[in-house]
Amino acid sequence: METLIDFFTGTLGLGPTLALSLAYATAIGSLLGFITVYAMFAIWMERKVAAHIQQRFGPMEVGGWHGWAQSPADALKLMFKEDIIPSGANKVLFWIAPAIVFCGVLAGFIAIPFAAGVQIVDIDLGVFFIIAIASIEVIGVIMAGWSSNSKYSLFGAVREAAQVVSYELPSATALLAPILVVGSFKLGDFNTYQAEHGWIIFSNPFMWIALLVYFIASLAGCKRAPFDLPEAESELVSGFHTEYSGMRFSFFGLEEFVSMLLVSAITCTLFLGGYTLPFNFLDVANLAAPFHLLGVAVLIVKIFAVIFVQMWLRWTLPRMRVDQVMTMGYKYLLPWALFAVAGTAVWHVWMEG
Amino acid sequence: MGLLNNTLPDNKLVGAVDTAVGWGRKSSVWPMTFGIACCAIEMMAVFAATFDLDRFGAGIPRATPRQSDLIIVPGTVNAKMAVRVRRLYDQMAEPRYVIAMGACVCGGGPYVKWGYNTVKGVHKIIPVDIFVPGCPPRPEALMDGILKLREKIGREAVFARRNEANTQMNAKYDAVS
Amino acid sequence: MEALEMYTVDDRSDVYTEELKLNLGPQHPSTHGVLRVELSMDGEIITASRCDIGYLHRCAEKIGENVTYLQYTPYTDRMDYLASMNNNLAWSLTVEKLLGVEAPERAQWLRMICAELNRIASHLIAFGTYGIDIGANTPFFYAFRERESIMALLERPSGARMLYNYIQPGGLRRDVDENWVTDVLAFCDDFEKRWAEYNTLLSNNRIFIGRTANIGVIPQDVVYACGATGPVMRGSGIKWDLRRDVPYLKPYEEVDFDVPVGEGTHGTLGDCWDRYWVRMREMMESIRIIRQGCAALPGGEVMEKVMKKMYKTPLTPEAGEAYMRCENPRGELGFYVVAEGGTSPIRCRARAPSFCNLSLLDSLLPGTMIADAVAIIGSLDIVLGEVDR
Amino acid sequence: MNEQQLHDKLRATGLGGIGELESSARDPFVVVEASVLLEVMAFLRDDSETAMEMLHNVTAVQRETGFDVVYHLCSYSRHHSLTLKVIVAQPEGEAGDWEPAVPSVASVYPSANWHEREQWDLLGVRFNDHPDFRRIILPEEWIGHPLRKDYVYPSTFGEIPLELDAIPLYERDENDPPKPSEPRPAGTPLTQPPSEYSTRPDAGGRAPAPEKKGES
Repeated sequence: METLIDFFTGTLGLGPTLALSLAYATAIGSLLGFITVYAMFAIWMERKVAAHIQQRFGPMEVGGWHGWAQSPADALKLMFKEDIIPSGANKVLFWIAPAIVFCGVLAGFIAIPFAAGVQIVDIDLGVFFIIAIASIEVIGVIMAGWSSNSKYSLFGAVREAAQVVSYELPSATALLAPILVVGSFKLGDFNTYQAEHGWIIFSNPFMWIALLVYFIASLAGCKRAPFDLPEAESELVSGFHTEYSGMRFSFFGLEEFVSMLLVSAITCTLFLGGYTLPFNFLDVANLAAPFHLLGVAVLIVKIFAVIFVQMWLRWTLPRMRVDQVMTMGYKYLLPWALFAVAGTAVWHVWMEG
Repeated sequence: MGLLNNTLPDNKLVGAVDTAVGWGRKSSVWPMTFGIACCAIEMMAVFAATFDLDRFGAGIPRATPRQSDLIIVPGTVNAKMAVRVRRLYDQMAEPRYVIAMGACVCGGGPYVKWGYNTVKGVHKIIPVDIFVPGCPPRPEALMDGILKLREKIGREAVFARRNEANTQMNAKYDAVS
Repeated sequence: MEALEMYTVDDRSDVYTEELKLNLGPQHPSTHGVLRVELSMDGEIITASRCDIGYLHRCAEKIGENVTYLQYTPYTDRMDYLASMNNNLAWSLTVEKLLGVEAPERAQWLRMICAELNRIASHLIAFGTYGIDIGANTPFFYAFRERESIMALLERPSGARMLYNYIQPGGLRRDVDENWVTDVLAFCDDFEKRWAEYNTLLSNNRIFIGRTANIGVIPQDVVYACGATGPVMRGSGIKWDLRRDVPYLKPYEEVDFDVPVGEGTHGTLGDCWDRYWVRMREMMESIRIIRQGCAALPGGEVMEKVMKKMYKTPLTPEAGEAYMRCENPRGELGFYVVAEGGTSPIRCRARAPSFCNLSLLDSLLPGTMIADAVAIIGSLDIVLGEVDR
Repeated sequence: MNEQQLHDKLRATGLGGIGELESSARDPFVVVEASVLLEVMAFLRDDSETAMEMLHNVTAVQRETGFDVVYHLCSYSRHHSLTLKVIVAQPEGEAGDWEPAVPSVASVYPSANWHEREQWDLLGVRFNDHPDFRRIILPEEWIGHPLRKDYVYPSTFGEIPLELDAIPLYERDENDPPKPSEPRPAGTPLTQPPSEYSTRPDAGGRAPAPEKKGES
């Protein structure tokens, strides 16, 4: 960020305010671009992964090589599809809900460190900022479900509210474990810590529990199977976005993949070494100027590994029932998360003190 | 799209946009999860491993009519169901396409004579783009129907005013398919 | 039934709530066709349900009164379109009973093999779509992969992929080719491995068991009272199979097979998991029957000369009536045919197993959640073509 | 037990109105008076020797003289089955839309519930004291009972055209709605010669083959 601001003030000689705005605009613009490209790729990847798990090929024809142009074609089609607002719907809420859903998730990315210095803002309470801002998505989903004036949508929205709010607890608690180790909420600090001391996941055995709890809770947070109750296709048709069509629907589709990216980025940053390489055999963060961007590539590879596991689970496991989801969150995940945090604390006091 | 449909002059730029949009539309025809009778099983076979409709980008069956582009009517439509089929079609967003799958849906099939409550062809209820005959059609036949539909979509003029030749060609194509 | 009582509605609450009417179907991903269920919901919990069928009524009984006996065979295909061989078999046996004829021995054995192959194909669909109902999409694709091989096998003698019209009164339409039996046996070997794969993927999955065990429990007296048959009946622990108890084909007396019944492995006897597991084990029993059938397949004609001569004119049984029950994948299919001497019957009633099994649904749903409703409908494994006919 | 023994057992109960065991048809059956139907059913279900747990099927058959209502009972513990029949004769002078009535057995066998509703729906046989007596398969607004021999095929159902040559809904001119066409000729013969099957009902025979146009 500072590099960008320096570039605008120093090289181009602009005023500080203008430089700051331009720098943010550039950063957010490139983030949006990255997310769009990522989402296209992730949707294509999801279809390919699903297909190969199901002994099919998936998209093969559109665009030539293994259907690479499938997602752009889908996007183009959705863009030019009729946008229906049901007659009984609350038009304002119906119209604004996809934007809120998308913005909530998108805002989380400003605190994610993609590589050394490639971070829009390194907020002091970065971890909790992301958890908090990503929860705005729930409001959008409830708005979407309620304003559609469809019973299936309403069911989906209520399920989403119950589920996501419940799973905030174990996921936030599980994240306390790495925070205890690092002693900071700043996401940038996690990377520097892990570059020095190795990945947090290897710091103590309780961290594996924390990772597992966070991974499961984050699946629920992204509405991924086996927790895809809000859209449960075989029960609620399409859940909260039953009545959405065209471009607005595509926002919900994108949101799912973008929130997958977000939680995977958190998983990678907090547990799996961020943009550092295993055992830090190449110190990515301290390479010469353009090469430190290699960290972005390292992080993205890790993120996709996590996303692949998410997809793998989705196409293998059946869906849970709503009461089972609640039971799992409160009766199993939350105690285990607390156990992991306590264990981590005891471990570190014992080992270091 | 209603306002812009077929209003712009037929020039190169509009033609290029038309081609691009047509490509997008034809490459991602999402069918609706909608099974009525025997043909639905063959339709499921088309989505399944051996035939894999997803290769053509048409493999995301959407459960809700709002998000689907294509309604495959697989199986006999009777008087009680016809009302629902019509409503489903009305709920779909433009552009929407209909494939009539199977003999019953194309024109009554085996139930044409003694069927007191069967609709003799779903084209009596909703406009049909492609007829796929057979009882039930083999999956290859349905795939062929979908490929034909792709061709048809690709030739559609989205923005440009259809000139005479275009209209005639489409009419001819409609008559054949 | 204890399991269901955990969802009782607390009506002492002073919060004003209203019942929500939810319309499940006719276009819904998990109603297995065009079933419509009107649900009254209290939150996620169903308080009342009302089945509405008839969206696939295709006048089969009226047609039966107007076409000849042979012409009706294709219409029986379209009743339970997942198990058309079994339907053909039931119809042919009924007409044979009216005519007083019997199919030659080779035809009987081939009928048995084809019917069992089709039973596997039908149970595969039940398995695959049940996976989708529960939220696992992949089993469906695995099931269809094996189903394609069965279809390829049955297509060879019959010429059709799904609605075979192969078994006809008096025998079979034509004989199988010489490599057919070898290929059937090869399929059996392959299928046994796949079956183990299915269990790893779905049957023994913790989530799947959690979703299906203790859900939709059908006690034995309700089974009898509501006329449920087939895997629904056996899932409740009633060891009854027409193939074993009232063998309608001679080969069934000679082959050795078990009748799997529900044992309440993961909960109450007669829950969704038991019904599912009965179906899964029935597939393996069918494989056993097919193996023995292929080993013992006698030579000879598949239709006798007398019968071929009879087909020169439309079949005209004497006045009389016959009721014939057959064990279909979904239960006991009964054809009741009343002839008055013409070329077509005056009444041609099909007692469809799905129809009777479905009549249980309204009593099963209240007290369960909407996700359980989907699981229960799936475990009854109805085919709407047969429910409405 | 075979049918003869079952019949003897029924006779021994002392209930009136139980006819002879008819074995003229392929399957023997017992004709029972409608008045004692429920008692006979309850006896067959509850007696430990007959033990008919399941009512397998309920059928109504229209004959020229009236209606037969047929009940197929079977025992799963004893491996036997029995066919009961209630014959409702059509009174003299009754029109074609006469509705026969028999008592409902849904109180004895709940499985009869849907079967009886279906018989009402398709054949117009009334079952008295049925718990939920309405159409089951056809829509509530449907007119007539289609399995009757004199059933007239409808040309439309509400807006839905049911004829082969009907004008599609979306091609209709809203200002000039088509007149409802005449119902099809009444009565389908009991037996149909197979040669006629392939002909279309409304074209009066097989449509002439289209003339071949010139050379290819």
